[in-house]
Amino acid sequence: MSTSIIILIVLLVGAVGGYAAYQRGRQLRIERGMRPHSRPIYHASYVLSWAWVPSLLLLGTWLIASPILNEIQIRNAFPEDAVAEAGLTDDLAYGIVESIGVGLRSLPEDERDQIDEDTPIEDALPLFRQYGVAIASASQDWMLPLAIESNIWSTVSRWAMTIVVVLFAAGGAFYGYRNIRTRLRARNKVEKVVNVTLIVASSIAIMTTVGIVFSMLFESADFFSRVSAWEFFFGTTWEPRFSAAGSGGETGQFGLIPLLAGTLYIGAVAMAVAVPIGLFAAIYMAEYADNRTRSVAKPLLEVLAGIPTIVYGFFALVTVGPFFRDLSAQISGLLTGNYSAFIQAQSVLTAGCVMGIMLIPFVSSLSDDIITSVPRSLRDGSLGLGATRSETVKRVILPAALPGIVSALLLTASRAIGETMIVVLAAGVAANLTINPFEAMTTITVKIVQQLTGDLEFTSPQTLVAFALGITLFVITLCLNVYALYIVRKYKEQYE
Amino acid sequence: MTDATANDISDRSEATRGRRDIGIKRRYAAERRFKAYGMIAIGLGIAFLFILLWSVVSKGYTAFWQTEIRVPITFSEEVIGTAEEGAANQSKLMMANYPQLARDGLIQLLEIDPENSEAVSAANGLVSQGVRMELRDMVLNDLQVIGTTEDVWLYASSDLDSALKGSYDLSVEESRRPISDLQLEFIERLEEMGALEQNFNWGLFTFGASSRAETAGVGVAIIGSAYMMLIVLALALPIGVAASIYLEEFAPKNRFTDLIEVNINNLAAVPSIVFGILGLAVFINWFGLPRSAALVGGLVLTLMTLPTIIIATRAALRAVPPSIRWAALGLGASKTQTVFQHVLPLAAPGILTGTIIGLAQALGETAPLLLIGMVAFVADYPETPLDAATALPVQIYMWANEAERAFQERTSGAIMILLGFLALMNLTAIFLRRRFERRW
Amino acid sequence: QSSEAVQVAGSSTVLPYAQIIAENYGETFPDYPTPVVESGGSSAGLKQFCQGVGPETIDIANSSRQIRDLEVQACNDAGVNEISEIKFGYDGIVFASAASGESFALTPEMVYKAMGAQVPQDGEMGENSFSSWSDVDPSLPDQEISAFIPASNHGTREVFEEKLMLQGCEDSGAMQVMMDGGMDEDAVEDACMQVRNDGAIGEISGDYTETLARIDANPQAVGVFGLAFYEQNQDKLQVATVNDVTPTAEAIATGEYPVSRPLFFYVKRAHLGVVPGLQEYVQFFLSEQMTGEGSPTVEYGLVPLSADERQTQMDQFESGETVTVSG
Amino acid sequence: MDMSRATFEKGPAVSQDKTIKMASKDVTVHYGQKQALNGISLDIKERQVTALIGPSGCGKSTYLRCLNRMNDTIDTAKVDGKILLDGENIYDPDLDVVELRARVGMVFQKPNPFPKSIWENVAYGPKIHGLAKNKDQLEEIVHTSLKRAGLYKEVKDRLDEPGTGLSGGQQQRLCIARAIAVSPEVILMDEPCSALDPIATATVEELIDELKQNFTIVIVTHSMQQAARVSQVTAMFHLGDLAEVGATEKMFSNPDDKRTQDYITGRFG
Amino acid sequence: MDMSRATFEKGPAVSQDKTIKMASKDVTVHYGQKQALNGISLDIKERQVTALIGPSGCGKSTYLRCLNRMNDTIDTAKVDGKILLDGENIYDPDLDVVELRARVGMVFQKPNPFPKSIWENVAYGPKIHGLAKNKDQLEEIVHTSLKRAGLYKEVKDRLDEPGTGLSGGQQQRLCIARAIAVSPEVILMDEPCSALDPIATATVEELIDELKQNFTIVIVTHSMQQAARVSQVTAMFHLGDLAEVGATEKMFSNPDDKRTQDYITGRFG
Ligand SMILES: Nc1ncnc2c1ncn2[C@@H]1O[C@H](COP(=O)(O)OP(=O)(O)OP(=O)(O)O)[C@@H](O)[C@H]1O
Ligand SMILES: Nc1ncnc2c1ncn2[C@@H]1O[C@H](COP(=O)(O)OP(=O)(O)OP(=O)(O)O)[C@@H](O)[C@H]1O
Ligand SMILES: [Mg+2]
Ligand SMILES: [Mg+2]
Ligand SMILES: O=P([O-])([O-])[O-]
Repeated sequence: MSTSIIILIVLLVGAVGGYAAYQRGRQLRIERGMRPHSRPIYHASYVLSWAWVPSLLLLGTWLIASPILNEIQIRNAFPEDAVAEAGLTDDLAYGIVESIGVGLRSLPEDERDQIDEDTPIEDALPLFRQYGVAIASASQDWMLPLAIESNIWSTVSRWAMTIVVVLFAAGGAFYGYRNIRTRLRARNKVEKVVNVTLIVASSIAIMTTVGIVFSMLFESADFFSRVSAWEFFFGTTWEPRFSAAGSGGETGQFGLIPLLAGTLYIGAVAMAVAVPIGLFAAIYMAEYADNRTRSVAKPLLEVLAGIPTIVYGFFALVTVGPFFRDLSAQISGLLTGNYSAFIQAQSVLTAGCVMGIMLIPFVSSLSDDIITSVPRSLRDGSLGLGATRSETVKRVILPAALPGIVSALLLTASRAIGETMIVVLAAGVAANLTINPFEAMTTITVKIVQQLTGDLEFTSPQTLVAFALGITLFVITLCLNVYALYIVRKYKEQYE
Repeated sequence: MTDATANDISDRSEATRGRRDIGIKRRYAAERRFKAYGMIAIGLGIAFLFILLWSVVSKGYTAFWQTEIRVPITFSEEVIGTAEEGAANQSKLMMANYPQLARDGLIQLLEIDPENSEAVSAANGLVSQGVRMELRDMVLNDLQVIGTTEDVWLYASSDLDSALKGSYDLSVEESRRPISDLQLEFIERLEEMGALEQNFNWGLFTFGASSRAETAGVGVAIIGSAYMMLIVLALALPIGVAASIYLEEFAPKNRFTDLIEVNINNLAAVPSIVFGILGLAVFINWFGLPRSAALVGGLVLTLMTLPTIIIATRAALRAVPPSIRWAALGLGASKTQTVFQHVLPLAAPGILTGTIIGLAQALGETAPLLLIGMVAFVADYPETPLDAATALPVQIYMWANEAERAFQERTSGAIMILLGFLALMNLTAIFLRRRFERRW
Repeated sequence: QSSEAVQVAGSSTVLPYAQIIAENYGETFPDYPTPVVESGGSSAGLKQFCQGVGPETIDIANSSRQIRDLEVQACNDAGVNEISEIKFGYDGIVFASAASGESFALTPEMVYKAMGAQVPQDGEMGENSFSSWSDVDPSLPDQEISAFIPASNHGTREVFEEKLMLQGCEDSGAMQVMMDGGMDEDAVEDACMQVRNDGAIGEISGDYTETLARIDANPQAVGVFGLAFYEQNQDKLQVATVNDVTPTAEAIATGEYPVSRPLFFYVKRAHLGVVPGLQEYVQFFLSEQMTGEGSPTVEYGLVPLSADERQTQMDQFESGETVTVSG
Repeated sequence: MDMSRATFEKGPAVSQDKTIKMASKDVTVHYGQKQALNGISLDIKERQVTALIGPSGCGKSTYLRCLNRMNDTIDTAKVDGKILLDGENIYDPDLDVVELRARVGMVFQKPNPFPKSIWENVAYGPKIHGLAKNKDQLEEIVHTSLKRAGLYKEVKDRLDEPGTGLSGGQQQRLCIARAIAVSPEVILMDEPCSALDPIATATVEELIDELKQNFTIVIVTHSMQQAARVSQVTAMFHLGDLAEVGATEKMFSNPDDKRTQDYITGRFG
Repeated sequence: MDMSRATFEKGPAVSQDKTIKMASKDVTVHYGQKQALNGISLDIKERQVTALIGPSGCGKSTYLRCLNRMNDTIDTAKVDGKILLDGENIYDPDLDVVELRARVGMVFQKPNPFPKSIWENVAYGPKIHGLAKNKDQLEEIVHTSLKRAGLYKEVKDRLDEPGTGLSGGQQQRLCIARAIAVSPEVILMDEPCSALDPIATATVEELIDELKQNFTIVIVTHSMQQAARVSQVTAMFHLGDLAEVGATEKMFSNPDDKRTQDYITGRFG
């Protein structure tokens, strides 16, 4: 029986149990004449939870465990020398066995019956092909019985699973139903289930973090075993060399500082563009604009967040960068008579500005929502004292909305740090260390992507450094976030 | 007392003199400035948007038209074999030399000497290499066409198409452009005959990836993106909202929840490609999910979008005044009921914003897909989320890197399609926001 | 089911060719699904290739450089023991400038002098102070030096450094000056490959489209392109000669034009016979029809192997020759 | 007329035999560092009205909020001591606060209607507690509650308009209607008539009189007259202490405590 | 004692010679479709206290909010008619609301302290209007305002704690302090004593008495006694109409209007 049907049955059992519980719950009230602790709907949900949760958990476990067990079993049954003889690895041999299994299952009943353990594989292959299953030519006679065995195992396992799961569902429903009585705190139990679900949801963030750290840890360790951490963290030159090209095995220099400086600098310029524009736009939409303007302007601005960054990148490259360059040439021409550009076509300024445009909606939309939800009584209080709207906004509403706005800003800053394409096209990839915003710099993220997708040997420090950069960036932003949390805590204002 | 007249009052308007100075002029100036800043900010934002849109649309609108040539095709039995043979042996039909049919048709149409190999290859360069598929499908659909002659609209080659659309500088010497003088002459002749037409380019929406611009489309990418967006929406929204509710409403305020909070904020700052690394390590290498699959892409984007949704949702939840919670709790609503029935609806606009921004970001993201094999040439339509697929931004990225001119307009065309998707999402959001927004 | 399609990953330089082949393969072999060709860089492709053997791993890695020993080692450690290396053509690397501007006739020496960080002046090494091409050599146009070269993560950069900078360093006598100055050989090579860092040279980590866009925005500049890319954009670009040789497919194939690199793909032999259609894909790739003279890939800009060479590659593949760690 | 005497005659005598519905023992409350209640022990008898009086900021609302554990929702608040409802400690971890709050309803000092329609505001409680078997019954509950709170006439045509668009007094009555719609056993009212005109006040006082037949009521009020009119027991708070508690009659005529005396006479003198 | 008489003796006689500070002519207000005020014409004399009374929901707050154009902030509200302040039409487009509101201050029905410290709450108005020349003066204003509102003693040690952490009555006094800190010419008070105990009420009433020496005060109250005690003129609203207006003394002893009569006697009878 297919998994979806099993799930359907479980759902049905739960639904029936839930319905019965619902009726029982209503009955209770009539019988006892006193109000039960929980409403019938909670009795229903209670039974539903009992029917669904254990059985579906079991189903999931089974679905994961059964193929693994099957695989172990089949692999153990491999004739050892035969595998080696055929020049296959265990993995490949198992892959073929699996696809033979698939082939067998896709045959119609009567044709399948003709194949048994002794059928030579050559005879079976054309059949499989006829039914659209291409099987490797490296398949061997001994694989067929294993495939049959594997198929049997999975069939049996499936039936067993079906029965057990459905029993679990029914049992759960029954148990839940029997528990129903006036004093049963069904609501609390159901809410506990909800609560656990919520906890599980929030733990995904933790698991993601763990996953990220682990998926980069080994490579980073590998990197640090080849390049000294001191040089990496405090080096001021970024100049990895090709390990092969005549550099005498030199790997070049991996100084983090120029990248870090570039990241912070470009991010800061981007924030300097996005925050004022976004915040003022949000304030205008929330406090001044009529509803029509707002309902048009807001989604329009949100489109800015969805334009692929490559578009921004080319916009910077083709339009903004040359514009700044020519502008600077004009300015210096007017001032000094020497028409040479002091802004490079690729510069921190260009990247920051263009990225800032992309980030506008992150500030504007989120802040707008938060400002809108500040209760009107606060506005009235301030306006009633004779404050102008702008004074009200600046002195009452923004402070009240501050925690939310800070969250929005943090999110914006985070995006600024994580952006690649715009920086590549607008500020370039040269890792300079400068304080001149008119020159090119680059960011950590750019280098992560670049080192990871280049032509460099993948075992070399040049590639591995991407992982080290990833972890480092992770830790740096972590510190910044801890600091931000501390600041927000300090200035929190709670209304009402 | 109400009989006091207005005159009475105006007589004493002197009293208004010598009023206290509360810096009204200055404050009003500040007010006007402030308001102007707001308008400027919105104006700037929208202006940027339109500049960007303009830069895309002006380059890309031509992608929605495709030149076709009407060629009389003789489905000659010599070339493709008889209908009976074809019915018996499909593979012969499949492998037949269909381009020759097109070539012969062109020779006939343009009245070229078949011996003049230069002219023949010039003529041949006018139609797409995709004719093989186009004609083969015709034959396979209906074996009866074999042996007949029919006028067929064939896709013009991308060089012809681009030349007609003016993307090539035709003033440069012949050897420096992909379209020769002879071909230009042919084009003129075809136009005179009315055998050249520009039609709406449905193929752009339906074709999969192709190395030939004229048969390249975002079909596979749209499917891939749609799968991924559905997965992201189905996972990230509920998980994100659930996590936010827990953290904001239920979680005890302690070190551990601080840790989660910082953690989530931090995840937002993780470069998207790192999520690709994670996806590769966890979903592909560990769970053994297939490469290039929309499912994996969706999962990776889900993880990437979660922080955005959580941060927005938490901010929205926090902004709901506590008196609403007290009111519900005081009536004997449980915490869960309070949150789900009162707080959440009031926070809905904020949640929606987070979702839209998160989805928009996910819809436009390429980098994380790079490592899980979705930046790929995929010609076949995916049937399930487990099949190989690409995504719209990926297709854009790949086309942007193509050398051929025809791909450049298609890049912009694909961006327009992506923005269309985005607009659709935003419209939904506007509609939902209207329903939820409430000031009190 | 496309899960059984041949899975290819790797170099973005090879991608257009692999794409053409995959598409034609799909049309020619309707029994097999069209191969999936991932882009993402040679190194990323090889890394995936060396992940292991089995259904979730890729079958072919495209690469714009030869696999390195350490990588072969890593492959072997992961159980990927039998790898066939197949060279299928060359990628010509050319200098090109805006079609509207002056034309360039370069030599490695000029390139080195214009772009090197340190250049010899009066027998002394000093900061590169040339600001105009005509300062470097009077035969060159009198315009500001501005060039876009591949960033250091690109294989092309390596070729550029070896074939032009190093060569130019030697030709210009800079190498000699430095040797005389008592530097050891490695240090000299390093110094030779160092490009100036004063804004005259822009590094491109993206694709040639980016280079083209930059030249569009700054018509004075010279950029490094692949031959194929240049050929598709001849109306906008004009190519520079190197040592008076105009880069063409023939000149590159014969080795007359010095700056080129071979293109490869690597086949996981363990998957032969396991992944349906893999063998056919390789054969199809090396067929006259696909990578021979006049084939679509060559039309696109591939510098093809000679028929003999292609046959050798084919034979090596059929005979099961594999890559081993050298030395 | 002499207010105090007039009303005492009207109020029924305190019946000493009533059972204790809620009892608090040594309840102290801290808001962060600040102590707001210093060990309050007070019994609240069944089916009668207990009035809490005392100067502003003395802890009346705080005490009231302890009785249905609304202080739980204030992060900084810390409650110690014991409060019994029908002999059960309501601060017992096993106790279900939700059930408690359904049994001990509350009308807040500041009216806080939901930003929903008037109808929904009142129907919410009955809905979540499943008090109505069907739509009609629910309708019935909503209407009766609004009527008893004296709001029905004013809003009957606009039941689907937002509750937040009502006048201050209307909002207050809406909150009263909302609270009684759940029919809690104990009703805590924090200045339910503060925004009400005399007529509406009279309606609410009648309501209280009527409710006390079946329910237990604790009311915070600043109006001595109101305390005198509706309550049987009065507790006087002062700076976080329970200054005095006793039969309303006695409290207003002959208080033991100096502070009560001052407070009451401060008003009348 | 007889409340009504007692207070009337206390209130000073209405002096007919006072100038008119604010005058409204045919003021009507609609909230969306609903009409809340039906053409109110009322003069408010300088340096005296005008009390607005009337049953809940009759439009008192609405009228009050018209006087300093707080209704502007409600999207659905539409005000017609004319309101003059010192002879100027305050709904004149040329007039600026900010100055108007600085001159006509308001204390809202529901206390709405800012989520800032107590000190900041009071200092807010003077700061934005630049009323204090220096820090000391500001400090001075804050302290005096708090003292006059009768809150100072309770909060003097916690001026830097949030105003939202105060008890209901404390918040109300904070809002009064905040309003008088700006020293407006006219002060509108919407039930300023609703959450106050008698002592605090007395303080506020004293404050009003004192303020009326220099300022004009309009107060909405539900307490007849309070109206009688503090006001010189009383206006009775009913269902959006101005039922009657007159000297407080007369209103409470011998009202002309049937509705006024009913309302007043409904309370005392
Ligand atoms: N924002 C609003 N939207 C719609 N109707 C409103 C709004 N504010 C008040 N009303 C209605 O207008 C009428 C007058 O309200 P107002 O607040 O002026 O009454 P009030 O006299 O102050 O009453 P109370 O003494 O209860 O505060 C009432 O019927 C009320 O429901
Ligand atoms: N959330 C809070 N945080 C800090 N202090 C508080 C909080 N709530 C109340 N307080 C303080 O606790 C004391 C008692 O407050 P409570 O609200 O119980 O007074 P009350 O007797 O109800 O006064 P009122 O009659 O003015 O409403 C007051 O001093 C008040 O400032
Ligand atoms: Mg209180
Ligand atoms: Mg009111
Ligand atoms: O993508 P490449 O490895 O060829 O640069």
